[in-house]
Amino acid sequence: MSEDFEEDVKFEAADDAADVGQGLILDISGYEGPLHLLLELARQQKVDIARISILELSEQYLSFIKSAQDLRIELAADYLVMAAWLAYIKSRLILPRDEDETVMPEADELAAHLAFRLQRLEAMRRAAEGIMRLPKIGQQVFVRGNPEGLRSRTTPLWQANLFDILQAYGTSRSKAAIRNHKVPKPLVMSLEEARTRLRRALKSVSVDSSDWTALESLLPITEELPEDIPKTSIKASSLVAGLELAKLGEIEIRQTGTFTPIFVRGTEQGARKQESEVS
Amino acid sequence: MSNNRVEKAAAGIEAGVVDLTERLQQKPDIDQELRLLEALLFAAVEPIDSETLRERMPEGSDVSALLARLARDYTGRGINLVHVAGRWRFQTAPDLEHHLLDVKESPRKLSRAALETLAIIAYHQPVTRAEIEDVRGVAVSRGTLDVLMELGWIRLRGRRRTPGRPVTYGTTDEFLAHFNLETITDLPGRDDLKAAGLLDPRLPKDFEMPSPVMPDDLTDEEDPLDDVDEPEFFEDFLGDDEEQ
Amino acid sequence: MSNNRVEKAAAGIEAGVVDLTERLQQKPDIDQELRLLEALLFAAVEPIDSETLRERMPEGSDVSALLARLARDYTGRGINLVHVAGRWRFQTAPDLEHHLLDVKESPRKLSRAALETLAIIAYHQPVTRAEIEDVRGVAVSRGTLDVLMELGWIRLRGRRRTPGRPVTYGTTDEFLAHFNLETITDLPGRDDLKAAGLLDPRLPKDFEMPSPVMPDDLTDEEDPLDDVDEPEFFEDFLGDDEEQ
Repeated sequence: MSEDFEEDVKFEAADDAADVGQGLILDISGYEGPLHLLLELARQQKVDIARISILELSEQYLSFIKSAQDLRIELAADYLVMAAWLAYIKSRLILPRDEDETVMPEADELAAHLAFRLQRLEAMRRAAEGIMRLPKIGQQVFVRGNPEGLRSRTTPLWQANLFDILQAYGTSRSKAAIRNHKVPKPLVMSLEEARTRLRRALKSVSVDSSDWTALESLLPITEELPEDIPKTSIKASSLVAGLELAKLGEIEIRQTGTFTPIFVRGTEQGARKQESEVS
Repeated sequence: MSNNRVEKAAAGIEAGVVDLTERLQQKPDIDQELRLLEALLFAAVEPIDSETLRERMPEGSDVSALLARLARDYTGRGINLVHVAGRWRFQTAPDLEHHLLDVKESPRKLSRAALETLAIIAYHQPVTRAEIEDVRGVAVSRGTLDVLMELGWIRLRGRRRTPGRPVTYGTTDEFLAHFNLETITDLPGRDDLKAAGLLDPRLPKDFEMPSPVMPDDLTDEEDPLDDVDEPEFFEDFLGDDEEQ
Repeated sequence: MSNNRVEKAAAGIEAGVVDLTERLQQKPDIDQELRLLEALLFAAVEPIDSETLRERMPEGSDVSALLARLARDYTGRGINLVHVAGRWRFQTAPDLEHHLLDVKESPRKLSRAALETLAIIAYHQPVTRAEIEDVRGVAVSRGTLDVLMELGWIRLRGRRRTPGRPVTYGTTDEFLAHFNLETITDLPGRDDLKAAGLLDPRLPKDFEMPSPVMPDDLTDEEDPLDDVDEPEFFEDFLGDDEEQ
């Protein structure tokens, strides 16, 4: 069955079609399928739908299909299937009854079946109209326009079983007892170390430590150190150590401009101090 | 020993006094309960069933009696307390319809296909798609069912216990609430249609008449929907759900 | 087949529609204008000013008088007619507002921190917060203790007779009842826990676990809680109590 007949079909469309009267309406798109067309034709018999003559209905339907075909209106297959079926019923119904007793009840039954289906469809249409005439929300009766609403809030209902507690206890205590409190040494050069190394380096580069030497060249290289101390830490600690020594008067430190190399040289005071320390 | 007896008696007196005091304190404040019920029903966005009301009302409230009294209080007023789809709600009196054009919604135009399908589902439920198609004589398009589904008026109920296990359709409480029906048996003319044999989904010769009921639970002939070993289910309906 | 069963059924449908419509109709009990005003205010999506109401009401209605009467009708009820910023609206009585909020409980697993804290309190009681933190190796948040307190599983017992006089915690009878323990000594000991694989087998030999006790009375090392000459007490706990 084709879906072409499905949507956008209103009651009004069918009613309008019916109003046109006895003449066959060839706009079959007004009907959803053969059953709806048959129902429409039956309504045009203007008798109680329970008393419609299937024979008469069959004739109407067949002539409808014929004229549609004459007008080269494309008919969905199910219209033609229905036509064939009605033609068969019609032929059985008009056969003289006393010819073959065994065949006739079958035709009657088929006709009754069709009549029933038409009646059932008609009943459902009326029922649909009835439902739609009931008082509806937003149409005939109205609910509160701006209800405050009933809110729900959930609060947690905490749950635990004994095993949870024991497991938590075991894990917690195991962790605490085994926990190693050795704090890993941070990978930095300590100020103390930097100071010692800087002093030593200054002493070793020149006998006359009053020559300016680049601080950079005095730095220990990473490989000299027991741990993998990053260069930036060595540089930073050494600079701070240098500033500290300069403050103590042991060295002088200078830089000619931003980002230019930093130079250091020993002072007499520094030399004396070192000597006194050595002796 | 006698000492013990005296103590026991004293305890008994004590218990009696506590009992009486409690009872006096618990004397239900009907007006207060009625006020609360009224507020709950007013504030609710959807109709509420008595069970929910009972949960939200103070313990021991006679909700049925309070509902009856509230309904009586509002009889003949501009707003009424009504019972729809087994739930309670306030709504405006129907005769005032014409004065409330401000809030009137534009009527939803349903196609003939949708209207007929709705009626068939309402009166024949639980009903399969094939049965709807048998009544209408045409295929039911997915779009028609979708429209009704989107309105919240029909729902998938389960699967019929027949070969192919087709899905069954039924109406929702929302449908009842929208059309002011208390139960599905209130459908207009339902008994007459049934008596006339017009609710028979099958051929007229085998007059097995299913009664159109809208049980929340599945009928004997239905299986629940969530049937994972039915691949067609996913093909057929999951895709559609996604489209919505 | 009955002769005109469709017509009969149709008549039934018609009767049903009329019936259902009439069921909603009630004989007006109060002044028609008052009913309309009531319905207008009820169905309105937002508060309405008197001017708009005058437009909606039948000509010649004394809207002010009607509003006054309606407001009086609803005084003391669950819903009230209120006048806010020049507009009128129905609203639920303010004193009932908190009843419109339904608090539901949803089961949830206790956090790891809470479980550990509870276990340590159970085994080590009477125990101070600092001692719990010492065993756990991590700080114990106030929230964790609050949750356990709210559950009624732990309680404040007293104050330890040490500098700073810290509060001691212990488990309650409710704790025993909830975890199906007859006495606190039913808690499994070190060997049981080890056998159950709940203690790390690498634990040092000198690892000690207390045998749990739950004395009802204060121990020799504890002072009662209600110790007014301890200013911290008020700062520390009174606020918390109020939260509960």
